Amino acid sequence: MASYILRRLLLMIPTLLGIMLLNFIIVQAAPGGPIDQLLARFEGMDSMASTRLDVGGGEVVTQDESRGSRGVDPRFIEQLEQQFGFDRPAHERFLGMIRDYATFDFGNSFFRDRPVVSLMIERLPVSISLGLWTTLLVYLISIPLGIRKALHHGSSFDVWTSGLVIVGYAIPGFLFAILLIVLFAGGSYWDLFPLRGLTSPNFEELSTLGKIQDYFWHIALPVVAMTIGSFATLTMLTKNSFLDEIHKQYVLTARAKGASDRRVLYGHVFRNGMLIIIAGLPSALVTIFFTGSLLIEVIFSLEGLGLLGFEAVMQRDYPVIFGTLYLYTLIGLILKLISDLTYVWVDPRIDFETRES
Amino acid sequence: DEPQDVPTVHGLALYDEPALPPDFSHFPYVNPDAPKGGSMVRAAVGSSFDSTNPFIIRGTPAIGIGEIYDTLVEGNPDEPFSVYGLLAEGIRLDPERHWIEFDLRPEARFHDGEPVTAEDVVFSFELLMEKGSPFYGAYYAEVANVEALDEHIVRFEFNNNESRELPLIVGQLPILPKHYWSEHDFTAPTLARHPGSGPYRIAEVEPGRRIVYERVPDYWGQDLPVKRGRHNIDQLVYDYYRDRDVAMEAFKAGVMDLRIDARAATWATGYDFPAYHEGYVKRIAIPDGQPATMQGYAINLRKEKFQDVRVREALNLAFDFPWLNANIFYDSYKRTESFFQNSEMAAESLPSEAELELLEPFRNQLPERVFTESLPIDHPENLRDRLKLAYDLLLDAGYEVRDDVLVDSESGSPLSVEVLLFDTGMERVVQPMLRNLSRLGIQGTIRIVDVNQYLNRLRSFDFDLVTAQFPQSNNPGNEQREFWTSDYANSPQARNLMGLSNPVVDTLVDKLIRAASREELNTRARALDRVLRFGFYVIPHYHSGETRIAMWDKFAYPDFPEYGIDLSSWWVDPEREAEILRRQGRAK
Amino acid sequence: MSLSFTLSPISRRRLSVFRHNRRAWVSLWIFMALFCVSLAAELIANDKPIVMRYDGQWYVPLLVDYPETEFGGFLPTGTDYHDPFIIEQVEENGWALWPPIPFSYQTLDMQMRRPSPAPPDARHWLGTDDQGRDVLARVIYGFRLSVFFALVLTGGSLVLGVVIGGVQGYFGGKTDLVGQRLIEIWSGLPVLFLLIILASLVQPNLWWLLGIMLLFSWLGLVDVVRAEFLRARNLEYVRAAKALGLPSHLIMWRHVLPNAMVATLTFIPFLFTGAITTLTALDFLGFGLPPGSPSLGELVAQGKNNLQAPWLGITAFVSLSVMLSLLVFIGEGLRDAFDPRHIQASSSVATRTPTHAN
Amino acid sequence: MPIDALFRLQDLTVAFDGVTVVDRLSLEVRRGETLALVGESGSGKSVSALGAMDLLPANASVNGGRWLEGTDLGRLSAHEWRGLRGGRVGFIFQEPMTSLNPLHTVAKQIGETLRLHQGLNGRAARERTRELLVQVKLPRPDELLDAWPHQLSGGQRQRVMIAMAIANDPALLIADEPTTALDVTVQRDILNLLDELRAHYGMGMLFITHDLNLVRRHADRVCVLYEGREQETGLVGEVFASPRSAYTRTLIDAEPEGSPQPLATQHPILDARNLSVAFPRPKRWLMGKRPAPFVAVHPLSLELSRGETLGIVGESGSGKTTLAMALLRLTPSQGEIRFDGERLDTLTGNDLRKHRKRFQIVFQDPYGSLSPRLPVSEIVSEGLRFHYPELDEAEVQRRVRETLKEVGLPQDCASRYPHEFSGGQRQRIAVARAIILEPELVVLDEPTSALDRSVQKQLVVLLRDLQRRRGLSYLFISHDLAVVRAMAHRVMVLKDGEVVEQGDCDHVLGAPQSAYTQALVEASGLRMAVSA
Ligand SMILES: Nc1ncnc2c1ncn2[C@@H]1O[C@H](COP(=O)(O)OP(=O)(O)OP(=O)(O)O)[C@@H](O)[C@H]1O
Ligand SMILES: Nc1ncnc2c1ncn2[C@@H]1O[C@H](COP(=O)(O)OP(=O)(O)OP(=O)(O)O)[C@@H](O)[C@H]1O
Ligand SMILES: [Mg+2]
Ligand SMILES: [Mg+2]
Repeated sequence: MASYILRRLLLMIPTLLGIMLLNFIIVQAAPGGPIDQLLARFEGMDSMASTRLDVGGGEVVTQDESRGSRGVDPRFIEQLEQQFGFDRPAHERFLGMIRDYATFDFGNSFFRDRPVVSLMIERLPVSISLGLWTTLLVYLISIPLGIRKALHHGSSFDVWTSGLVIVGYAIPGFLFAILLIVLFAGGSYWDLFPLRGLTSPNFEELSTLGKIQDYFWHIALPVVAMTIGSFATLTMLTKNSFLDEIHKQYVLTARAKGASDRRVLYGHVFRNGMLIIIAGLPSALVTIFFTGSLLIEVIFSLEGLGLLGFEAVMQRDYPVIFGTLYLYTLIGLILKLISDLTYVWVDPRIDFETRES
Repeated sequence: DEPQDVPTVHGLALYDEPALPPDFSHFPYVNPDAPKGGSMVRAAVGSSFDSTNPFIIRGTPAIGIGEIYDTLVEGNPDEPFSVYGLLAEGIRLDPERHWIEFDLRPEARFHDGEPVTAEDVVFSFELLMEKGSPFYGAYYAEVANVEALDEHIVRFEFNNNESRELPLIVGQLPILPKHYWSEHDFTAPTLARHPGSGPYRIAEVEPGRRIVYERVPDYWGQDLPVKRGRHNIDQLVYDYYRDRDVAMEAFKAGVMDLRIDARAATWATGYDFPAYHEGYVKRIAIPDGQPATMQGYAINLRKEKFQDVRVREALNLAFDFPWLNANIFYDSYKRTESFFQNSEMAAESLPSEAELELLEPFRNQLPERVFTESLPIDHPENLRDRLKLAYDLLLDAGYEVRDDVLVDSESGSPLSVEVLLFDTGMERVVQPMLRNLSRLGIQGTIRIVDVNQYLNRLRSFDFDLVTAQFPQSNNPGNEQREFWTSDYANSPQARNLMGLSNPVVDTLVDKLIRAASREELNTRARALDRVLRFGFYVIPHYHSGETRIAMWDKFAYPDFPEYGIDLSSWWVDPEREAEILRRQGRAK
Repeated sequence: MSLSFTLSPISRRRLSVFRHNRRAWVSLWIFMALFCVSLAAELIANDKPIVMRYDGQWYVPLLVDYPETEFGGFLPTGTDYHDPFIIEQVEENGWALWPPIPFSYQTLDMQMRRPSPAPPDARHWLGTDDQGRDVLARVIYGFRLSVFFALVLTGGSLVLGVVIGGVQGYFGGKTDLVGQRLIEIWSGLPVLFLLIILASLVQPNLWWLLGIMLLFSWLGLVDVVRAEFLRARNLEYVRAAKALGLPSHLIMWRHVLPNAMVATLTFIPFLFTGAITTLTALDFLGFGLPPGSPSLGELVAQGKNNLQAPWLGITAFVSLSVMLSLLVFIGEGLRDAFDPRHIQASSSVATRTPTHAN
Repeated sequence: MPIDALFRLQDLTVAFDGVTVVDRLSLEVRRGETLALVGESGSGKSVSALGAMDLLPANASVNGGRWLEGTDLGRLSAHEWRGLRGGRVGFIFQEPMTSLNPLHTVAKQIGETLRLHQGLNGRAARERTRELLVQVKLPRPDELLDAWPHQLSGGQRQRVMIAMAIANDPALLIADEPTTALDVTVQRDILNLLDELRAHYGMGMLFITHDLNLVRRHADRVCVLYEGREQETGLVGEVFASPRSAYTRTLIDAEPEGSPQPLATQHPILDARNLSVAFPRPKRWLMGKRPAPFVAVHPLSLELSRGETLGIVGESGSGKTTLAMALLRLTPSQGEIRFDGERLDTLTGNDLRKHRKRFQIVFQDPYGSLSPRLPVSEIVSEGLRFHYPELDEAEVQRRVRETLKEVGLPQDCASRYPHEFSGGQRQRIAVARAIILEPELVVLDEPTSALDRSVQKQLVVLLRDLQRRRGLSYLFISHDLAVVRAMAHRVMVLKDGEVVEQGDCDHVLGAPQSAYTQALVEASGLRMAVSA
């Protein structure tokens, strides 16, 4: 196993390199670099995330106050190119980037002129808050629910809970988020929750308890909006894998031992049925933490990693694109390794090394 | 002329004389005794901000940051374009308009107590030209030199005297403190609370979320005539929302005080909530004093198929504004007809004598209709009639329908129109037109691409129709060249998207820019308007003609100035504010 | 009758289990019915009459494009039967048989009396969207399009995901090690950029989107399938199959897959709706179907942009959840049918006599 | 009811989906007594036992009275059931191979019962578990405490089951074929242990078995079941002396008999040289030194001729199954294997696969080796369809039917799934799957362990018949020396992965040389006619 782990760790290097290289090529090939983006800004056509997402206005465009010629001096463009390093050939840039990334130096954002790392750190609280609570909530609810449903397969409980989670899944998350806001934070019905942000403006002045309260008060709606659609898959997965296991002989043994239903389910069946749940975990985590919350972030005006990444893509902020990509990929790879190791931990019969002839 | 020969004045107007006398005590529309206090919370919707330096290309600046800077002069929104001294006590403008001098007020102070001097003005100008956003470079391109004559006198010299505007817009230069910026990096975005000399200063910055400005309690200029009765509200708060609908909810919840509503649908149906019915929220629509922006589809004349004016007119006819307005815009828009809509510059009925004088020399280069037909162009309202007209025009232009497709009778190639968009929201404006085009046998398609690609295609002139805007002010100037003239027809960044290249237009634009009085300006603009309208270079859209404001009813305001809305003249009514707070259960 | 001849007893048993799951059975029928209805969308929602009699002659506008000149108009192009003039002509000179919903997904109602989006009424049963098009017609066409898209995408990702995940899990060793790394690299590809590039080259249409999505949608399935196969390959019955001399692909197909199918089977309905939501998201980002296409995604986006018109969002949501519920219930029925231990409420299934050993 | 009735069933009726499999069975077990439940394979023994303890799947309907120590089991709450099962009542399941939780270590599985009913935790539980393992004669108890079930041999798993069942000194032990996977010596030890518990704690035992020798030796009374109906019940001596029902008589008379056909020629079909199998032991720490692997089979050589049967006997855990797997290339091994003169150990992939139809195996764990989602007809016909694609559907079906009939399975079972059978029936399905391919060599790993004598006899006859007709060779692994004697030409005795003794069947079993073999033969109570 140790040699397997070592091999996996070593293989991460070419994998990362491959991903970076492919992305580098594709991103360069996409029309519109950061300089075009800057120029677009001067044209008043900001391609920020929100412009893309917040469509449907489009009746009249707000008046542009500036008068006078808008042509951009070509010298200025040259200067920008130099500043962004586009005067060097692509392969040189790529190698330079990889060299820097090897030492976790991610450079500065083109547009914000701040280190990518600090941008990311700034966004962490939001992403972690959303990701952590969502994951917790989803797993804490879905798994027991799925188990219960497996036990009562075909009962009316099973049917209505299925209905519930399915409906939850079918609700488009952002629409639900808006609905929550209209219902619980707007001026038309109940004004119970804040509309945006992670904390109140006066957060610093609150007592510790007050801070905790304030925090949960703020994330309640976003977390609900994010979780609502996530129950279905996990619940059904749990249910079905339990249904598969529940009739196996060892369950009978466990019952003959006098174990309670709970014990049978959580002590015996759970571990057997858990494999596929674990298998899905890394990708679930990566999406929830890094991308899954994009629309929720937009709607609750939260600045998280999802928005950061999306805006970077829209603005072609290369340092941010590649910096976040590098980190996400690295984390993804490590999570994957960990989850593979958990397979073995969960089911000792699993063995990655032997080959089937 | 030497400076000593030129009289020192208290204000300037673009044409003629400023309306207010030297001893005016305040702008006529303001309430000089407006009480101070209260707060106004507004929402910034869309992007976030990460900088408090709005002058550079890096970073996204916070909204409203201009409030912390004073300029040399301040415009009076009650007049088309007149400015009166703010930092400047007196102004001397060379009658030939080769230079301008400003006498600074000695009492002017930055927020940190340092005086504002001529050095600061020179410094600001040079800083912005050198390190600021390229906008400044372009805006002040004709300024040849800036010089501090002494501590309180600054002099701008110009390359030429062509533009009447230049001396006035020089006065709009924001003045930055030299002592501060010479020690700070100007090129990198920061979130520092830079000092300015203006009526407000930054009180609180939460990047991306909120910025709060507070009224400077001992603002040096608060009793100046241009500032009397203005900047009454203690706190200006901008909350950032990413989503428009959420911002609307915030408004309903009373987290936000005032919003300017740009959407017909929300204006018509969105104010159906308790606070509104109970009268705590009210809506006002203020008629615009400015000319409406000409928004429309620019037709790419560089394409052979659009060179025939009959084809362009036929396309124009296919745009069914009455249906759009009734079914999509809640009848809240007006059709834009003129390029100077909503102003005296818009042409009407038959050309006047003066206009004819301008147009006559080009009689044979212009369509007969310019002289004989009265404006607005008499297109039928009924769609069927419009289509009939369009169809006839197309037949006339040498097209015919074969197998449901409109083709060139000679070459047999079909006529197709692609509308290029980058904003899906516009789709609903385009679809009905495409439908009508298809009835004429014209293949209409929409192509929605992302901004980058959109710009790329504009730059390479690879489009049929795009949405274009030609914003007009009461003082058309140099920008008209970029809009209409042949010099810009093939320059990739310019606003002459149509590629309009017509010597008559060129001449008229030139004359328009050189107009010496408002009267002259109006005539020349009308003549230009006529030529442009009968050329059918754009398919004009619509405009709203008013500014729609919804607010929690705690603000009091004086009359509305004629040419704009001056929110800084508003004040908060403490009683009503208290009542609203009570209703919201937020009473302190 | 012929059914019972061709079906083996075991399939009969499965069928009967499936049939006994009322929910699944009914869901299957409803789903089929909906799909069939949407297949005949042109007959149900169209802006052309099905048949028409004008001036003593028969016309079938549904099938043939008649120029307006036939009916007294002046345009030699396809007739717009909603044009008031044409309506008048037809009323005077004959009659027309309209589909129940006289609008197609693209039709802009030119005779609308209320601004769009308009709430449901007798003319537009589900109201109109913010472009003045009939929501019901769009849903019917959108359902067809979405179901088609989802079917192909789901089928494609299933095959790819199961094959690739299965091969990696079953063979393990180097196959797994290298395959997984390749997949990691593959999944690191920037889909958004690919879409942007695509959009810059061609006008994205259904097939392009399908292609691009197919390149990536199977990735989600690989992990679970692989995990299941990794486990199952060590089980005794797999060894028994090996001892029988079955080739790997048969072992995987007949022995491992059916027992490792839980995840796959569970995911199918979600993959299916996921495909539809993907389409939504793409529309939302502006890289979706060409403008004007009837897509449920666009309806969702409209719902969000027109909160004052809740019927848009509700319609989209109801269509999506009905579709998903039906699929999940069908999926459950299938699962039960293939579960050898499924216990049936009623005992009328197979009639067996006690075993006699002799 | 009589005071000394520890456990009583009154008119127990069990039906699956309306099909009655146990019909009005009444019996009682007294304190300190062993009641043997015997009967043909598939007669409903296991179902009755499970039904009594409410352990049947939901599609089974159980009716009738059930009493334990005077309590009506029909009225127990879920909670009371829990206290009862595993505590007052120990249960040994018939199929030890599949009955353990595959993901829990031995210590955890046994420890759990201890914790549930005695509240033992941590060290104490581990100590007690170890003790139990020693009691049931599990070798290397310290190492096996932390082993997972898949690392244990069949007999070892069975002993873990037994340890689990007796861990809490139950009042009633339901032992469903508790020693099928055990060699006779261990079997004797275990049963003695159970007798001891019986004597010591007054434990009652419901002993389900097909081995009448064991009944004779360990049971007080016997109840005979046939087709779900009770045939007769009585004291062992009486029933055996004067069986009342015809069925009981056939049962008693049935004893595997006869001997294999003498070999005509010596044509080697399987030939292994220096074959050995080792299982790596896990490292304790990530970076630690790897402990020496566990050698399950020490290098040995083996030869088998066409038409010959080689019996492999030996202690449980001695490496018999491992050896068989290695010979058929189902587990990695060292050494040379030749099949019909061709090197098998170097073949891979397709080449190996093509050979496979020529040698087949019946796994020791029939339940585990049957795909749970395939109906029996599929399972049995699968190899046929693949290896003989030229056969048409009707022919395949015909052969399946025929083979099923040959192994004594009912006609209507073809569309049923494996879990719907009794242990013995599943075993026969596995046999059917192997022989339907008409292979040249069959490895039979305990093929008769779950079969009653009558079916056993029938199977032995079938196998011998096949051998005679087709010149089949068998590698026959069994604990049951009587069956071995009836089947094998030669016998090989394994102990701890090494060959202790091998030679002619009659010779080895008749005049064992090594002490180990002697003990084996003696324990089996085999009345060996050292005739030849
Ligand atoms: N889940 C089930 N569904 C349907 N029939 C079943 C099920 N379990 C067992 N049977 C049938 O019930 C009958 C009795 O089975 P049982 O397991 O009690 O036999 P047994 O006497 O224990 O036989 P063996 O000695 O072979 O273990 C058998 O014919 C079997 O096919
Ligand atoms: N995968 C494995 N890992 C480690 N040890 C194993 C493994 N499989 C078997 N063993 C060990 O190898 C030894 C031989 O096992 P095997 O199954 O061959 O015994 P057997 O002779 O068939 O016994 P039985 O008669 O009980 O079935 C046992 O001690 C067992 O614990
Ligand atoms: Mg049994
Ligand atoms: Mg064994």
